[in-house]
Amino acid sequence: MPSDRQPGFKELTVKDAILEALFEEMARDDRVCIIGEDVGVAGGVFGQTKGLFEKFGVDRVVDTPISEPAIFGMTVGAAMAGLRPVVEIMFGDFITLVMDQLVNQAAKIHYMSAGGYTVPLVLRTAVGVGGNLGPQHSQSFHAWAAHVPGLKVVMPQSAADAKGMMKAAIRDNNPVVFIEDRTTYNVKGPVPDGDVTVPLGKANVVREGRDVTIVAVSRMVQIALKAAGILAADGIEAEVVDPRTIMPLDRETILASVRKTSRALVLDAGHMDYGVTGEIASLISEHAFDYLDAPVMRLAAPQVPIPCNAALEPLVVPNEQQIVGKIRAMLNA
Amino acid sequence: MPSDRQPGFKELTVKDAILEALFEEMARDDRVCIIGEDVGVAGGVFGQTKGLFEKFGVDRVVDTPISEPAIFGMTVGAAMAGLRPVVEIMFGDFITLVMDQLVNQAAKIHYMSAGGYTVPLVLRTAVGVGGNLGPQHSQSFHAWAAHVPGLKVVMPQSAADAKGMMKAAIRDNNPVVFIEDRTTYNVKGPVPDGDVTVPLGKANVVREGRDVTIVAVSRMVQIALKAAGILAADGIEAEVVDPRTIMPLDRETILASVRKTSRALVLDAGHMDYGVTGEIASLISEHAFDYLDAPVMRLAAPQVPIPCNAALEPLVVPNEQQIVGKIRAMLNA
Amino acid sequence: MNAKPSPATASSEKTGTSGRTGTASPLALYRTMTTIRAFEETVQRLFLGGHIPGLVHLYMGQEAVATGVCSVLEKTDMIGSHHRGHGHCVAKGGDLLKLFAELLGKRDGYGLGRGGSMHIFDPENGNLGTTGIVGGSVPLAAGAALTMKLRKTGAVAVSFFGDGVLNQGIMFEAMNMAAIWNLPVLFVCENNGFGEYTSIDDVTAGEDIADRGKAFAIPTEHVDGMDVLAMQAAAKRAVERARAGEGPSFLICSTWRYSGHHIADKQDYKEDEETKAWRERDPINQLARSLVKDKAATQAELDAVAEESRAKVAAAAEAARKLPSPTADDLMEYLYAE
Amino acid sequence: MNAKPSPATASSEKTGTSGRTGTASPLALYRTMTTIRAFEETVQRLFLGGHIPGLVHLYMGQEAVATGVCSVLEKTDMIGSHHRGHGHCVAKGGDLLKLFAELLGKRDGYGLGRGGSMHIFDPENGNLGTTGIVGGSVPLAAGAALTMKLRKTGAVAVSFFGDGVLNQGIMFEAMNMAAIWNLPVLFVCENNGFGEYTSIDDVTAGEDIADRGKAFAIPTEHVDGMDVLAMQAAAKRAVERARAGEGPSFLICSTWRYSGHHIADKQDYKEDEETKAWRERDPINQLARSLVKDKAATQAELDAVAEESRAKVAAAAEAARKLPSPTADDLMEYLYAE
Ligand SMILES: Cc1ncc(C[n+]2csc(CCOP(=O)(O)OP(=O)(O)O)c2C)c(N)n1
Ligand SMILES: Cc1ncc(C[n+]2csc(CCOP(=O)(O)OP(=O)(O)O)c2C)c(N)n1
Ligand SMILES: [Mg+2]
Ligand SMILES: [Mg+2]
Repeated sequence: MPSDRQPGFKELTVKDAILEALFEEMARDDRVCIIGEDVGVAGGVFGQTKGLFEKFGVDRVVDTPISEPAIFGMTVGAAMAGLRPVVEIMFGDFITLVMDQLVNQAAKIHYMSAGGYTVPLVLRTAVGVGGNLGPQHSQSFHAWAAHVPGLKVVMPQSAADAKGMMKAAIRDNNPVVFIEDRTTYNVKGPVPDGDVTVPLGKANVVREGRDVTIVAVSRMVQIALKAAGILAADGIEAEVVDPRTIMPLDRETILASVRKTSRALVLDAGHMDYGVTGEIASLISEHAFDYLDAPVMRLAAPQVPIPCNAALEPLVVPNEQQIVGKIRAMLNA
Repeated sequence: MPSDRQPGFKELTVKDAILEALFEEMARDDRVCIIGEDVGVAGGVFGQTKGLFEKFGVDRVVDTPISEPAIFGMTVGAAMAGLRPVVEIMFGDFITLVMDQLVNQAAKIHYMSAGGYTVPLVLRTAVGVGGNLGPQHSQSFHAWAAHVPGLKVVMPQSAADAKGMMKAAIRDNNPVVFIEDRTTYNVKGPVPDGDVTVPLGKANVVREGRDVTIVAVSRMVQIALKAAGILAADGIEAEVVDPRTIMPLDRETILASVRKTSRALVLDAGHMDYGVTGEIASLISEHAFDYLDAPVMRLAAPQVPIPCNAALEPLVVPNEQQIVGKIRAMLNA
Repeated sequence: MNAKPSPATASSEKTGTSGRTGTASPLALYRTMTTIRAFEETVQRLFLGGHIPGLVHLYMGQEAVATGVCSVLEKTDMIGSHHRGHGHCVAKGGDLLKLFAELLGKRDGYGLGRGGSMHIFDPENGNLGTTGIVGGSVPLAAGAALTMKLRKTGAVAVSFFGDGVLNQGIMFEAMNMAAIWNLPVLFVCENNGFGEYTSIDDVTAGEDIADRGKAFAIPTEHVDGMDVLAMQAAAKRAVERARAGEGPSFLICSTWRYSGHHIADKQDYKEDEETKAWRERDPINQLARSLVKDKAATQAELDAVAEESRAKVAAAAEAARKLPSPTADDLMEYLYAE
Repeated sequence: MNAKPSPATASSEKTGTSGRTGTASPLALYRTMTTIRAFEETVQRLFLGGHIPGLVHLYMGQEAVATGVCSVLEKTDMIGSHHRGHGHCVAKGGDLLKLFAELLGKRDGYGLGRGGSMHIFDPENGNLGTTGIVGGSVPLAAGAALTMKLRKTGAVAVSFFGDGVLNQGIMFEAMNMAAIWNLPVLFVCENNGFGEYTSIDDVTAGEDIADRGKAFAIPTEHVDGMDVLAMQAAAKRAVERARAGEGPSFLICSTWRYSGHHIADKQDYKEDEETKAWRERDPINQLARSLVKDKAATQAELDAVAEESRAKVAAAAEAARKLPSPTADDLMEYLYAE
């Protein structure tokens, strides 16, 4: 969100907002390069890098073989040597292939070298449940990345945040895992003109309310807002907090909200067990203990592979009815 | 723990207890094979497979190249075709190399094939902080594995559990991630004679107490018991619950304990953020909400790479003093 | 590398059936290929009609590869397929009704209708599955071969993969282990010249794909992937070697994906002329011409077989469409094995 | 594969210095090698005395590889090292005091004493680090070369790795990308015949390691890794090619780890005779003999150099031991970059 200045806005989809960030950052800093499978000539399998190759050429937009481990590993080395790569791993399911280089190298090289090297790279990847892409094209392991010291993990959901945080991620001197929920790609929103970054590590209260706090990650923000609309009709005012960055997590904004509302529901589109909701819920339960009027509740994808089936796929995405149900139960407790 | 029968016991180290399980299971079922780097002729880098090669030969104990992704992937295919492999990934840090095959194949093949295939394999790996092995030989990603639907994740800490659960893991028809804290390898304990399995998915109350529940994973159990000893001198009786299996988690045993004690501290040797403690703490906070006299607290490794330094390494392992401090704070709250 | 296959340089038209007998007769090969073709055409129609969810990649044009290789396999032999895998499923004996049911998301499909095109498993016929991970099934097939070797079952395993896999590390690792352990496995690369929208030549180093096999001293052959008889003969040699304990083989098959990367692909990056030239070498027509020329069959006989194939496929598709979808109760089924 | 290096078949003793001039003089090479040797002997003593924590793998016996290659590199060129990496650190210009400090866990070490033997980074000298992950630094070096190519810096990168890496998939992937993009990178395999306790021949398929380079059409040479002049000459050719934009090279260097896998290794699996035979071909003695024979130096001059090396090393170790350890305040430092 724009702060002090009052620029104009334009409507962009999340996908185009990120693309605009890439155009701008590549123009600003010629060390910024795009690396990945079919990101160049083809413009990305979602059109997410369209036009970059034509504008910046083969030395800035690099089409790779299908070699995820080394693609990513090489961007780590490239970053150590002075490049600022944005490396794309096409689907979040495939970051399983790069965890060694992500965890054992990228995340710790700054630490192990006592600041001698920095690893300024952005690993972008598309996640999300939708379109029946099935068990190997729908997973999101953002909880894994957030568990690893030394990484930053960014999960924007609005067009403005997507653009501003991609710009901030590219300028950040740390490895940033930038997780795009592809079900938000065509969601439109106002994006401020000009060179506006959104700082990493700052949550955003996207809706104010007094009765309950919904902490919602990425796409879940949009579903939380729908639920809040339903609840408002009953006079229940939900506050919706979007952490935007899950590592580092802006605990203070979350806790401040819960201390005000005394109730919290945590939402994530990843799997429930040992995922993001447990961390945030336990933080709230510990640090807002004396304020809580009801147990902190959670909704996330159930512990099951994502089926490739139109009848079953919706069952693994928390929906507004479930949210409303949980919150009603909380308020009646 | 032995149940109905009353066999004799013998003292074994955790390492030897697991080795005994391997000897027994390989003798019982000739589909059980050991696969990994230096597990054969060399007997394992920790001596953890010593003698198996000599006893069972080259068709049952397979030394591999250094090729973790395909080693593990091949054991998945081997298991689908009828083998029951125990595959070793030498250090837990290296399971980062096999996450694709673990998550995208092993964990979901039974589900995706609607029961057509089973993947009966045990992935064993050594984790743990100690001996200054440094940032790339001390990590444990058990939280990652537990986040993935379709896997079981076992973390024994006593010799009897280590043996009994390795036997159970080998007989299980699912992919089981068997995580051995190498700092427990030389810890001795009584192991029942004979063919005694310890069921997966059952927690164990290793110490009874009325004042506070300590849920401690793997090695942390041993540190929790020390802390409990210190507290007992002050008349504080801690109950120590060892989940033993973190997926599936025996929630009932944990919750029953907390409903009795009204206080809980959750301990894990993995990193704190988005790790195991968040999941267990949030479960307790939600499902024992009305029983809690204090916020559920957590102790785990801080969010930092494990340093290779004798002065610093101990700082990343929760110790009995920290446990005692947290519990005193809880009781005074 | 200069490895994008060219229709002009392939050797096939001269190929006759003589001197090369596989397990299945040429007419059986014709039947299988026309079944796969009819299957894929039907899938395409159903997909464009909105009946098939998810990502679908068609095997049209590559029929000779799966057909030729599977024609020399036993039921107990195992195959690993990939994302463009319907052809393998059919050729390895898959049930057409269950295949359509799976693609259509019906409960009677191979995976309760929860897997779809990229996750079809057929244990009864030794199919280790199609997969959504490029390169993902290579170690599965090699691992199955490890079981076959250690347990002395006498079976062999086949790993089918696209040219895109030639740069995935796990392929090299699996080839190395197959070679040192002398595993009964065939690595079958279906080189259709592209991985998604990228030409093999832009991303694949080396003078010859065969050098990747040579690095591990694996017997390696280039095979005309549009010539089912050549495929069958090459596979037969490799399978015999494997069964005789002589270890892995690597077959590099030049072929073409008629319908582009995925079913909705507009294929801007492929020259039409090129595809036209490949269609001249269509594996089904080619086999037909060769059989008629050799007087092994009349055109009328062949037409009858093709018609039977189409009819069988149509009936299966029709029946599958009427089957019920899974319900919420099916969501959690088979998460864990007993 | 039959690739365990043999001291008998290596070609070195005939090698003179004539016709092969590198950047560094033979005497400078002698100085570097004796420094590494003294360094490693000192590390061994300190480790056995309980002063060095963690896992330590010594470079003794392999000095010619790091020394020969680094002798033709500029300060701005970059190298990726591995778990047996002290030799590379020294040869690339690392500060002895900081190196000892790091190994001893002192705050003045390259990584605040928090990295230890397997995690030493020296950005000033272009050292991308030793690493605890077998194969882990291969893509780092190749990636640095990608930066050099894209940014036209004129620098080159070197990836040092052991024979154990020859079966890690990521090596193949990185070689492929280096080849298709013509990156200025040298892949330098230090073949000491073993990965931990396993012989290369038991786990590495193929007739010749060079075929792994050939698969990607990367110019590949076998080099006598006990002959520093041969190493220097081969590296010089490769670096010149890289700087001229002619892409990657692959050097396969036969060598021997005198002290086994790690510092406490009893080496039951290595025949004593074999190690003895290798010691006859010790790279330091060999260079000395060759220089004396060619009258390029007298034995007395060489002894003086070796003595200087030992003295420098001893002084650095001594000084490092007196340095302070990090404190709790240092634990969280440099977790994130600003
Ligand atoms: C590990 C992984 N990386 C990337 C993808 C995305 N992807 C799907 S198909 C494909 C191209 C595969 O090419 P090839 O192996 O030649 O098979 P073809 O489609 O030509 O039959 C890619 C890159 C994937 N599914 N898995
Ligand atoms: C990914 C990974 N797998 C396994 C290991 C354990 N390990 C450490 S050194 C080593 C052997 C390496 O052999 P080689 O590359 O030949 O180097 P050398 O020790 O002979 O110098 C192994 C397997 C590791 N550190 N990293
Ligand atoms: Mg292809
Ligand atoms: Mg070696």
